[in-house]
Amino acid sequence: MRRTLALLISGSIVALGVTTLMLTGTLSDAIRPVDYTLRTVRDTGAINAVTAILFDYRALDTLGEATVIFAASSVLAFLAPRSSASMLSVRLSMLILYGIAFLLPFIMVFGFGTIVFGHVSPGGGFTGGVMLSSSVVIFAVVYSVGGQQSYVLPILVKKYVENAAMFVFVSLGFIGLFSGGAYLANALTGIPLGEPGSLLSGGLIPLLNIATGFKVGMGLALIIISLFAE
Amino acid sequence: MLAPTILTGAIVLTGCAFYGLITHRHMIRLVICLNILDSAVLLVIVLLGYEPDAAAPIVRQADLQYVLGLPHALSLTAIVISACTTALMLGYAVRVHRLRGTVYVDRLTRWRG
Amino acid sequence: MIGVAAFQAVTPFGPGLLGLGQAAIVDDAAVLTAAGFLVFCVFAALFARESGRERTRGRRLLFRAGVALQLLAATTLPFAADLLQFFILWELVSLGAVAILLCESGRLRLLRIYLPIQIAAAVALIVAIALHSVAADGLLLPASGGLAAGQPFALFAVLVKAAVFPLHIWMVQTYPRVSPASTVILSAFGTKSGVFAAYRLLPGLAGLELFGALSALLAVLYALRQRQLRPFLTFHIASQIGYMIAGIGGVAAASQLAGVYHLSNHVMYKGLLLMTAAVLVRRFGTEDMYTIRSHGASTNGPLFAAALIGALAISGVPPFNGFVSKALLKAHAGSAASYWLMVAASVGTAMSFTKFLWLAFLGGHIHKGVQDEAAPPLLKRWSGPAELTAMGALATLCISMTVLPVFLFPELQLAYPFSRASIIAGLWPAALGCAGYFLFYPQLLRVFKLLPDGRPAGQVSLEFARGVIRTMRSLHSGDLRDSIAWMLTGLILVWLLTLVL
Amino acid sequence: MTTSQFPVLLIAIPLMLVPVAFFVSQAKLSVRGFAIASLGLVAMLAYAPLVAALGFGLVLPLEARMGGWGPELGIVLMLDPLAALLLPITNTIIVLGAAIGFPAGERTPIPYFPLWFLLAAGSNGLIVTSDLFNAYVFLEIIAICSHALVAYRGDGYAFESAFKYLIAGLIGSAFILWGIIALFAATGALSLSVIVDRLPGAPPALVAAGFSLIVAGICVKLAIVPFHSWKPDGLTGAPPSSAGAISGVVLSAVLVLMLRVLVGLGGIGGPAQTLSAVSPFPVILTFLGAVSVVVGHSMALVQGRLTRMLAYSSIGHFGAMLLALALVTPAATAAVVFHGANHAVLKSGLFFLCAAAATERGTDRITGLSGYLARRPLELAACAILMLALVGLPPTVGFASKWAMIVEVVRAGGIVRALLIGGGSVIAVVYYLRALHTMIWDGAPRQLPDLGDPRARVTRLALVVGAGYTLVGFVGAGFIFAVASSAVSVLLGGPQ
Repeated sequence: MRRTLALLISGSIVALGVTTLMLTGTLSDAIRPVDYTLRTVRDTGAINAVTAILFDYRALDTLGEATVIFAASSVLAFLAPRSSASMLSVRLSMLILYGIAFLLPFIMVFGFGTIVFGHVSPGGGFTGGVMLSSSVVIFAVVYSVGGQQSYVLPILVKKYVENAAMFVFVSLGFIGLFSGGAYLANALTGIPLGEPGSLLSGGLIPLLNIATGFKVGMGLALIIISLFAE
Repeated sequence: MLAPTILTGAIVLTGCAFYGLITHRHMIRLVICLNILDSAVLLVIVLLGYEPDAAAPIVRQADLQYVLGLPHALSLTAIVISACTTALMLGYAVRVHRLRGTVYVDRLTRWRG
Repeated sequence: MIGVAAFQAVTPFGPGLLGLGQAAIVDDAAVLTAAGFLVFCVFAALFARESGRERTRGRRLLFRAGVALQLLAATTLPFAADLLQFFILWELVSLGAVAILLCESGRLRLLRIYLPIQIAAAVALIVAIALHSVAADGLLLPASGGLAAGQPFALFAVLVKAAVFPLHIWMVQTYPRVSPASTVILSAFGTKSGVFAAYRLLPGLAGLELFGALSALLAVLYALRQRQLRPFLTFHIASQIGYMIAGIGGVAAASQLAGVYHLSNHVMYKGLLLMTAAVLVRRFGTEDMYTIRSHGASTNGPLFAAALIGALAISGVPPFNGFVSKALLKAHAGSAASYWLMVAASVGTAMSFTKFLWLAFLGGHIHKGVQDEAAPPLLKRWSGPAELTAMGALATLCISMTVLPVFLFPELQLAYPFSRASIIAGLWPAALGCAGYFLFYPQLLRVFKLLPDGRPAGQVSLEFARGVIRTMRSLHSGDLRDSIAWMLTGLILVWLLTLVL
Repeated sequence: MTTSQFPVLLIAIPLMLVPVAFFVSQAKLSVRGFAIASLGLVAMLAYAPLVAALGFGLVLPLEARMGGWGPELGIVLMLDPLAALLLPITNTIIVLGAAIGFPAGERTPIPYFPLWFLLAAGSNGLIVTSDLFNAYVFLEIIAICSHALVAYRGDGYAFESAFKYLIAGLIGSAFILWGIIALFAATGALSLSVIVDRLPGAPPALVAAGFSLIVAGICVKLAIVPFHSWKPDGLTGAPPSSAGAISGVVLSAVLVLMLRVLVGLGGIGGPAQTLSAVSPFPVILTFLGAVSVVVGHSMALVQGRLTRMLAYSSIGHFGAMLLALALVTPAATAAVVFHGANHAVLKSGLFFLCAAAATERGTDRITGLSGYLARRPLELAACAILMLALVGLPPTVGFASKWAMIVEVVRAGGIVRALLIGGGSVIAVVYYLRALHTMIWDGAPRQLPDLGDPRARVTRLALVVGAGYTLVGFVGAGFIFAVASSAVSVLLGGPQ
């Protein structure tokens, strides 16, 4: 009964969607969105168009999604009991333990690099942040949540970093408001955009990248560690 | 044509997610279905910016054909939001399981009418 | 057509009643109705004379006055051409009914139901008449086509007065609660005046046909559930009125005339059935079919014959008058839906009269789930000679009135109602109903429990609202998946409407 | 810094306050005092545009271009009269809700005040944004905060409510996201002002799909029948103060989004009439609204718990608003805005009262609250005034807005709609009177209120504010209606 009903309902939604698709034809008839790619360099100094959109044109969205991560991490940290559960019941072999210990710094460095070079190469605050958090998570998986919390980054430190990053992000927006006439403004503030393609380019974008990277990294780490602890 | 096929696939994926949302009673499965739903939207968003034989939008040469950047930025935002809400749902599900002793939504029904 | 002038003479006051001085409408329908009322009233009075002996002297006078008033008003009403005259005659019919009700023991309770309803109908009718007089600039009823304006009000008045199914509750509340002889009298005039008013004021109104057919079926379902004799027959009045309204709502003039013909037939066979019921009630002291059953009434041959003829006539079995008029109604049905609704109602009618005969006369078995009751002591008397005469005359009419279509529908030339196809079409629903009673009645009883009761309208609507809210509550199951399903259904709805509109 | 950048302060300041509150808590200072003071500051900021526009001649649609980019490239925030009317209301509700719901005595839940900050940021953002994707992001922020506020009491039922609420809310968000993407695919733009220009040349089927998905998603968020059944369940396990804030703030913010999408984009009416010559949305909204009025009010009639009764009654009220909205006349739309603003105040006020009562009695069952109001004249008066206003009886602002709605509906020819709205009010009289009767006369009055609890004082303040608005608003109804009318006329002019 329920299955038949479900089949009917989802089937009609699929039918409606496909009908819309067929009525629309190929999307080439539709109006194409603005092509940011060619004006990115001129407007922002960053050569990675995706990063430029995320941290300049639509930076408010990014602020919003960073807020979502923040909210989720603080709610989950509240939900999780403060227990130090081990992720795996069997101890891993020494080879893995040492191997991971060897790899972890590289993962972190790679993460930092992705954040810092986000405006000139593929990557950005989010990607790099996820890498950072993954290093924390790998540590927790291999060496138990408790060990991770006591040795690498205690929860409080993570929260400090996350809050500080959020503060920095919002404050960077205010720079634009006070000196450029618009919140989250970049080129308008008078900050030199630098030579496109070099590390010191893109005005405020690298700074926002770094703030976001820390925030995402710590936020996701908090979320995942909290879920482990559950 | 690539695009209509994948778009149809995304719509069918949505249908699958809806089917699962109505039939499954395990909370984790509901969460997975919502994830599938989000993935279908993400597929469409990414597809909107896709062009055959275009480069990734990192502008090193002015005369090259690049993929549109905006859908990528949107999908990145949507992915993050989807991940966060998934984590939240899982957290609530675990708490409900711990406090109410069941993982089935139809056993939860305390309030009728 | 037939002897219009003769009937003009017979009609007590003649067409120019009350000095309003408008030319009367004298057509087949009016003559048929007036003649039916007149003939029926003669025999009904004969029946009531013997049956109503227990009344005191003063009451008897009031009763006779009421019967006379109803007869005079009802026989004149069909000829009225002036709307004001029409309205006054309509009111006089009600007034006669009030006089009859005043002779009964529970008169206050009866009038509390009867009067407000009649007053509401009268107010609606006068509003309709006022609207028509403004639109048509005069009080004269057009010879054909009905009112020019104010149809909604007239419709309400007619549906209430004629006791069409959802508005029939007042009838069920009053008719079975008076003495048996009064039921026979009351059943003829009041509601039938309403039906005739529908013929005059709203012939061929859009949607009326389907509505009438539907109400015929629904009322039969209610009737099928009854075990008390007179409530059972009263619900059947509502059902038969549904047929008449369906005919009058038809576009063709022949269909409307067939509705009136069914009216006249109905007066005969329903009078006959109510008379047998009156005798049974008096003899056994109870209305309950299941109690009467334990005695078996078939020992009285004439009574059984009368009941059988009435039952066959109302079930539309050839060659009785009910068959002919029902065949005509079905032949002129405007849509397949109303045709099949009428057929279904015929099946239900046949089924319920099978039950009536089987239980009350043949002492048949009782289905499971029905309680048998201890029988009260019997009274000695069956029917007296005057009563038997009246019943015999009506039974004769039930057969002889089958020739009337020859005069009413000359173009049919007797072909239609008596063709083989139409006889089969009349027989199979009856046979189906008869068989259905023996096969499915217990299952049907369970279905009937779902129907709302025939209680006063306020209570019924309260029950309805409660049922709606109960349904809504059960839909809010608290299951998350159900709410998701509802959301998706809503999405489909919105999307579909956006695409379609 | 220019005046036009003002709207962003309403988003950025609450966001900025979140880390500041964290640092304050780490410095062992009183988070509670800090948080309430700063939320109050935000609320005062929210009053500023309305006051400035009325008293100091501020020209209202304030257009804040984020990063200096126009609607084609970036995100533009619009503070139009609609936002100026609703912002003070939502922000006041947030301050009062945060103060009332603060769990005294228990261990302070860590994210409690940050959630209110984020709720303020999210709802302000949703009210002022004119970019669809940005609206989606803010919608998600609101969703996460409100679910967490539903859950924060921390028992199994609270989490059950939160889980149901979250799943339903996310399905709504998914609908909205699909719709936004469909509109984006059709027009290549995300900003409402650009979309409205490009709609005529867009593929109609895709536009229709986008609109219907967005409308369906908004209906999920507004709990319109048949999208509604999560709402009573989602609010039952919640602390009533959170439920009040959610009813007041979230519903108002989503109503603004609905008006922006439907009226602003020409989905119903509007000079642009961009969708088509005959838009299908009046029919759809009429249908949904009629069903909502009937189901909402009649289900409220049979509820045994006060929160569920209020939740169902909200469904009925929004149904009435949809009925009026579907008439497409500017005056009716203005009446809807007026009623939406009133509904937020009145419903939150009753929820706050319910919160106080439920805290004292430990239950929100109406029978369990018998005699609660007997020796509390202030609460009694406020409760009676608020209920009168929700029913729509004079001398209250609820009467003014409902009357405006009915008059405009009748003027536009919708007699049946007016009867439905009026019939809903008649049912509402029955259930509110029953609840009021039980809370005044049934049962013996128990102990008197404990004035030592700061939350009780805040609740009284909230009730005084709500009842005061209800009475003063009745006198100034014409004034509020004028603001709503100008809001609608700006909206109909299309986003600039």
